[in-house]
Amino acid sequence: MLMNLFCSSPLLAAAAPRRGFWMPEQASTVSGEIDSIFMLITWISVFFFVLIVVLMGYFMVKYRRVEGHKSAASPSHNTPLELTWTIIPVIIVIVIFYMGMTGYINLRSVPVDAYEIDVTAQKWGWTFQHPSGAIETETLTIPKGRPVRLMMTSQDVLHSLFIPAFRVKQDVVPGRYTYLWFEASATGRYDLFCTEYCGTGHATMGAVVEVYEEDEFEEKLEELLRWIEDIPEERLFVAGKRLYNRCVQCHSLDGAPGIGPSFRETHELWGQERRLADGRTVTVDENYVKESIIYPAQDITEGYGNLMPSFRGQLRERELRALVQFIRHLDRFDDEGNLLEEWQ
Amino acid sequence: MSTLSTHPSGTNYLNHTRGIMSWIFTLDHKRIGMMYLCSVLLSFFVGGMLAVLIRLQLWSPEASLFTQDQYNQIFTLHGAIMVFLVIIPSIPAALGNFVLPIMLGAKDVAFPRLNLFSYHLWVVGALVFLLALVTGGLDTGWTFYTPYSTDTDSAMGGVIPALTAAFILGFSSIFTGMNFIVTIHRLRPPGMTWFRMPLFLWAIYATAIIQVLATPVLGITLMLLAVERAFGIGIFDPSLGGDPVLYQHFFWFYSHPAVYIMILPAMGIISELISIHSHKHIFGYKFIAFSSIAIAIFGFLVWGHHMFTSGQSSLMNVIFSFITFSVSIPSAIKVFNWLATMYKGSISLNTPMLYALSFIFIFSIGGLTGLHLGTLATDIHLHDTYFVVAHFHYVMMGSALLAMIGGMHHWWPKMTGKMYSEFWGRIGCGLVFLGFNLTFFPQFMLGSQGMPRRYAQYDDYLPETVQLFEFYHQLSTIGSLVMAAGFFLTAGYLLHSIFFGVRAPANPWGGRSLEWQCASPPPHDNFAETPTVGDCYDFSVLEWDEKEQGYTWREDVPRPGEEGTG
Amino acid sequence: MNNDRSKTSSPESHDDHHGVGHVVPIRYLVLNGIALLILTVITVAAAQIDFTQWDIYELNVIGAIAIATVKAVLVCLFFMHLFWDRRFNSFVLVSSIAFVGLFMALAMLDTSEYADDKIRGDSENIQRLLEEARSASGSAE
Amino acid sequence: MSHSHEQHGHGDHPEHLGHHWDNLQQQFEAGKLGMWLFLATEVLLFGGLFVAYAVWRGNNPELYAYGSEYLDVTMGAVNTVILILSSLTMAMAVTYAQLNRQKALLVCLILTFLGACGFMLIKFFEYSDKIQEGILPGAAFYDPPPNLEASNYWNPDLPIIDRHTLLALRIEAAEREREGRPAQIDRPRFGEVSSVAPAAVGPAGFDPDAVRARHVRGEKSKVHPLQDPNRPVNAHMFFNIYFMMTGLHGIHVLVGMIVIGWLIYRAALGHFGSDYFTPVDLGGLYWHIVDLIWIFLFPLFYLI
Ligand code: HEA
Ligand code: HEA
Ligand code: HEC
Ligand code: CUA
Ligand SMILES: [Cu+2]
Repeated sequence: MLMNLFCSSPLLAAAAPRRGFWMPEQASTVSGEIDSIFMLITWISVFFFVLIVVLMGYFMVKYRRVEGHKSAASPSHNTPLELTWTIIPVIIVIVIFYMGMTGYINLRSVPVDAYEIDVTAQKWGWTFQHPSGAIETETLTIPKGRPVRLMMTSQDVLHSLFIPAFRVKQDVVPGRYTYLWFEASATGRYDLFCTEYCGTGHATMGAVVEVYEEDEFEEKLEELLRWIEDIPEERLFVAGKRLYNRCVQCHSLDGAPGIGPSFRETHELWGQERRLADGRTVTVDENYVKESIIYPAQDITEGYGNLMPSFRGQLRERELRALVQFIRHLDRFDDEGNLLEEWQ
Repeated sequence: MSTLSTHPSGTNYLNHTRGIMSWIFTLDHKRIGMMYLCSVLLSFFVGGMLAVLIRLQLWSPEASLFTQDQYNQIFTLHGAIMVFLVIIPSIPAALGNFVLPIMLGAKDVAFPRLNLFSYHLWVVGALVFLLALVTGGLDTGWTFYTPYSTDTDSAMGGVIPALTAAFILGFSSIFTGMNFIVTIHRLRPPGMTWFRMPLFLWAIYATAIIQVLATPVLGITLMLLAVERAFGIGIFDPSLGGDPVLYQHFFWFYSHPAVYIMILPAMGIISELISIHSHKHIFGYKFIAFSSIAIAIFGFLVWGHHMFTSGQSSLMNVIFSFITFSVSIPSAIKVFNWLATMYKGSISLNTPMLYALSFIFIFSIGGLTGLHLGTLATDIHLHDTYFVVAHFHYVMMGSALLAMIGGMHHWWPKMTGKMYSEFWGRIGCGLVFLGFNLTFFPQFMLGSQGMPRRYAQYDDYLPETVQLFEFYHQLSTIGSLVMAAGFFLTAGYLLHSIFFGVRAPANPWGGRSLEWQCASPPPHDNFAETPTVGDCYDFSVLEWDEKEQGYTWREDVPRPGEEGTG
Repeated sequence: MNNDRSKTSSPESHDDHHGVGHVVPIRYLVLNGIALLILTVITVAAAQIDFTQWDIYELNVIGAIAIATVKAVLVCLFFMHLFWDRRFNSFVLVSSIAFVGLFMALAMLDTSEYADDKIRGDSENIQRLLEEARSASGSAE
Repeated sequence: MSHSHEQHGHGDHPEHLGHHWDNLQQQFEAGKLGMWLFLATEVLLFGGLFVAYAVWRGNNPELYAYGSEYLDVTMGAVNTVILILSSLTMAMAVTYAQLNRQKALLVCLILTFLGACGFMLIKFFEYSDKIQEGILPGAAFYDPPPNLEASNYWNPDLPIIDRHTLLALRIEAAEREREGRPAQIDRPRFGEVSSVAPAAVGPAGFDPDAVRARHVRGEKSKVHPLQDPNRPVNAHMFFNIYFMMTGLHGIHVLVGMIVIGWLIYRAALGHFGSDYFTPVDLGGLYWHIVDLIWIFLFPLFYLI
């Protein structure tokens, strides 16, 4: 019965077949070890708790005050006894500490060949960027059986990336990089939470981790890059909006200059002359925008530095076109980047 | 020596002067203590009602009662009120103020004017807190983490008033602590040596050390934060080159020791309650006394355990995890000593004793789950989930606050001169105990299953997750209603006793510390004559007096003064 | 009753009791003041020495702090009477400093450990501010 | 209060003795202990700022080497002397109070007060200088001085060194080098672009060694920080801490002036004497801690 209670609850078995009573399903290589540390501490706690409560209950009943009964004389201190219950906990906590530390060192030691994903947190959403350039926001697609390392930073306030099934968590801090690694050990879909309070949307700042077998994963990744093929040519600007994720740090949509000129400005100059830093002028058109993305250093816009990374090789032809269409038809979006009603 | 056992014939501190002004500007530590008690209970009521709103919101996953912004304000206010207005002043400033000088055998605390000033600061702090509500609300969480709190686009407008309020409340707490340290050092009457002090005083003393040494750091932290938010200077704000993790060091350097400000006096109360209501000498006096000091000191070394996932370096994580465990040892010592005190005692299951037993039960759970959190590998999973919420409610609400309620029952006859209904007292305690565990135990599972804290809703996730969370949240909500019922009942019979209660004897429980030697309620100057001090845990000299309905000195035993000690 | 209190609570024995507390002769105070002024001169002078030429950059810092500490000790002992006071008062002061030291040591250790994770260079916000300053001052080019 | 006197029946209760004390010695010592505890809280209050100082200094020593050049050592040194002297007069005041020398007590207190005024006056000049030059903490640091012509540092011929200017300088320097001419900027180094994501790049072209060397040679940087290609990243951080610490210290001096003013008032009324001088003593302790903190602030900001 007790065992049942602590390992898996029959009550909840139907709801969540793979969950334990305490811990969610084990889906990463470290979860087993962490769960066993957790259970060890829990059992130690149960032992002491039961010991204390049983003694307390027993004394409560046995030495209950009855008429005429006086408290029996018993020593008011006993140093050996007191030292005993000092030293035993000391030993126990040292063991616990040690196990916790080794488990933690595992959690922080990234295997060298880890698959790297860049993570950017923003109020209130995540952007995951794969090495191939594929970007996702609602899901995090990863392979099973391959170590994955997340390099994370935040655009605004603190966030924290938490995947209960993997037993990993790390705050995402603006102005610096933090990392996290794990190796999924079971395919499936798992929750990803934001666990550092970040304001209004904190409770909904989640995503789903999707773990696939290696070959399936490659396919998914392809798909992530290919999604754009499925969008009809005349609505490519919508796809461009999605790709804009990668430009958002430097280009705004509301006209405010950032590291680079706002796309709103570029849009408004469409078909007109643009002054460059070296004094030349150039007409803002499809070609110019494309060139700007692939060879940013060629035409430095006046008032800005040569800071834009080249996206050559990272964007395919159709994606490029989508971005161009997006900038060209920016009047179909509002300043926050939402599609206006009539274009939905 | 007539005052030792008979009813007061003349005035007491309650009626010796009259009029509201005689209270607001009183210098009498007992009146100040009572004013603190009322204020703290009022704040507790407000904070508790906010807690009930939290629970109602979380009844269903889509949580339709409040918007996310409203919910964020509610839990922030709940946490901030409970921490800064309730639990930190509760035992030291309210009960401590009342009993400390009497227990010590002094006429007052060392600096009565400063004491009153502390209380006035508390009131001002509370009012400024209200200002935060009208200036746009407060939604940062009680931890005020940067850059959220310093970014005027993120956090609501009430941050600076709230920081000011916490700053003022901090100084209120500092002055109380200073006052107590000086009182204990300089106002012990002849015979009251350090090791004759009741353990409650040791606990208050250890608490005062923390109050004096840790709270100023909170002061400067809040000041920096306010300047940061008002002028954008960039010590903590990364958008100006600052370091948000440094802020967390600053915050927890105060706030971890602060949790021991909450629990140490509670432990002191429990030492008194267990011993007095078991009518047995406390076991291991010195171990308990020194463990209080040890907790106070070690408590300063572990703040980083709140930052295991914050981006703190791995090296520091390991160091802090290691030291964290050192605080659990003195706590363990105390728990075992309390048990040993009960052994072969003669235990009266009075309401205060029931609270003390609840304390041991609940504190064991709360403290032991602290081990899960102090362990690095598991805290990574548990941090910022409901497991932490459950942990700290077990230690703050279930331990510190229940100890305070227990202590309040224990000294209620002394404070008000009236006995409350023992029957309803036990029922109330039972309801609170059951409701409490029903509220917070499910939150452990909720947390270890991954439910993050500070979530206004939880419907956005995988269906089976949501279903599981919902189940536990509902248990928790039901529990909180039971607990609320228990507290309302308690408030009811206590109020009733003030007006209709039986007159209390000087010593209803059979305590030997000095406060039981003066009348109930005590006279203005506490003692007509300087009391004589003996072993305050030697109960063999007292006996039940039927006429008195309280304990009196045994006829056949000489008093310490008479036998020539002292 | 008062006797044993006042015995334990009177300060050290060389108290020649004008009322309560210890009277510090003006002579001592003036000497102390002069010592402090001399040390101030030394600090300023020491800061001019170029320790960097021998590749020991931090000596300036250490030296300055050491001298400041000596000055602080002088102020505490004589101006603030700690030399004659109860030891407990000194203990209070020393422990407050010790706790600051503790806080400082652990915070510095941590921040230096993770310093490498920080993103280098001016933050975006500061870049924006500079940009604004540039266009406001009109001094560009 | 009179009420309580009757109650505990101490007929011989001295005038300044609170009703809950046995004797003056006990009360005096309690006051003193209370004050020392308060001073401990002051130490921790400032301690927080010292920690901020140490953390930034430990990781970015160049900020301090750079920033301190904009402070005026003479003013700082004069202020140190003033505070030490006023501490001396304060300590003397305590002795005179204990010796019942009313006149000397009053003179010493007034001298102390004047010292405090002098300190604040010099602080006022220092601060207004900084405001004039636009050398301010936080975001305000990145505003050019309010009055460009009046500024001692501003060089109208130089651009503000922002990212773009720095870039231009870099290109120019590279070209010069190629043409065999010496580079004009001192070994500029640039913020590294992380491999992970396009990082913010800023004027990181700061060479601590060069600045140290210049500092030691006694050369002041004559350029406004905004125009200085050697300005370290986050140069404002030095001024954040400078203003926070000296500002908080200044507030303490102001409070000290109120306290001393009150002591002067009471001393003038002849309230203090050998049996009652606690306020002078405690006020003195407070004043000394203010001095003590300045003793550290002076070298930490102005000298190193
Ligand atoms: C009264 C308040 C109080 C008390 C007493 C404690 C006591 C302890 N706390 Fe708790 N804690 C809080 C209030 C408190 N805490 C709060 C408010 C938070 C969250 C703040 C926030 O984020 O908002 C928190 C969070 C918190 C964390 C951070 C969790 C996280 O955010 O990730 C950690 C981690 O180490 C921790 C650990 C401990 C430990 C080890 C103890 C120990 O002192 C416990 C010692 C007690 C025992 C161990 C039990 C008794 C002993 C026995 C029964 C004998 C057997 C013992 C052994 C074998 C060792 N606490
Ligand atoms: C002492 C501190 C304390 C106390 C007592 C409580 C009490 C309660 N708390 Fe609170 N809580 C905190 C401190 C406390 N809490 C803190 C610090 C946080 C973190 C905030 C943050 O994240 O920033 C928190 C957060 C918190 C959360 C998490 C919110 C979130 O993360 O989204 C929840 C959720 O269930 C909760 C619930 C409760 C409940 C149901 C009670 C109940 O126990 C309340 C019961 C009380 C009553 C119902 C009032 C009845 C009173 C009277 C009738 C008058 C009393 C008179 C007499 C007895 C005489 N609390
Ligand atoms: C690291 C910052 C950065 C990122 C990321 C970035 N850019 Fe840029 N971009 C710049 C800068 C700086 C300029 C101006 C200098 C130049 O023209 O190269 C610029 C200029 C441009 C221009 C010319 C605009 C004009 O009005 O002259 C276009 C078009 C452009 N970027 C498109 C993109 C697209 C599309 C992406 C994302 C796929 C992107 N940029 C990502 C920094 C960035
Ligand atoms: Cu993002 Cu919480
Ligand atoms: Cu803690």
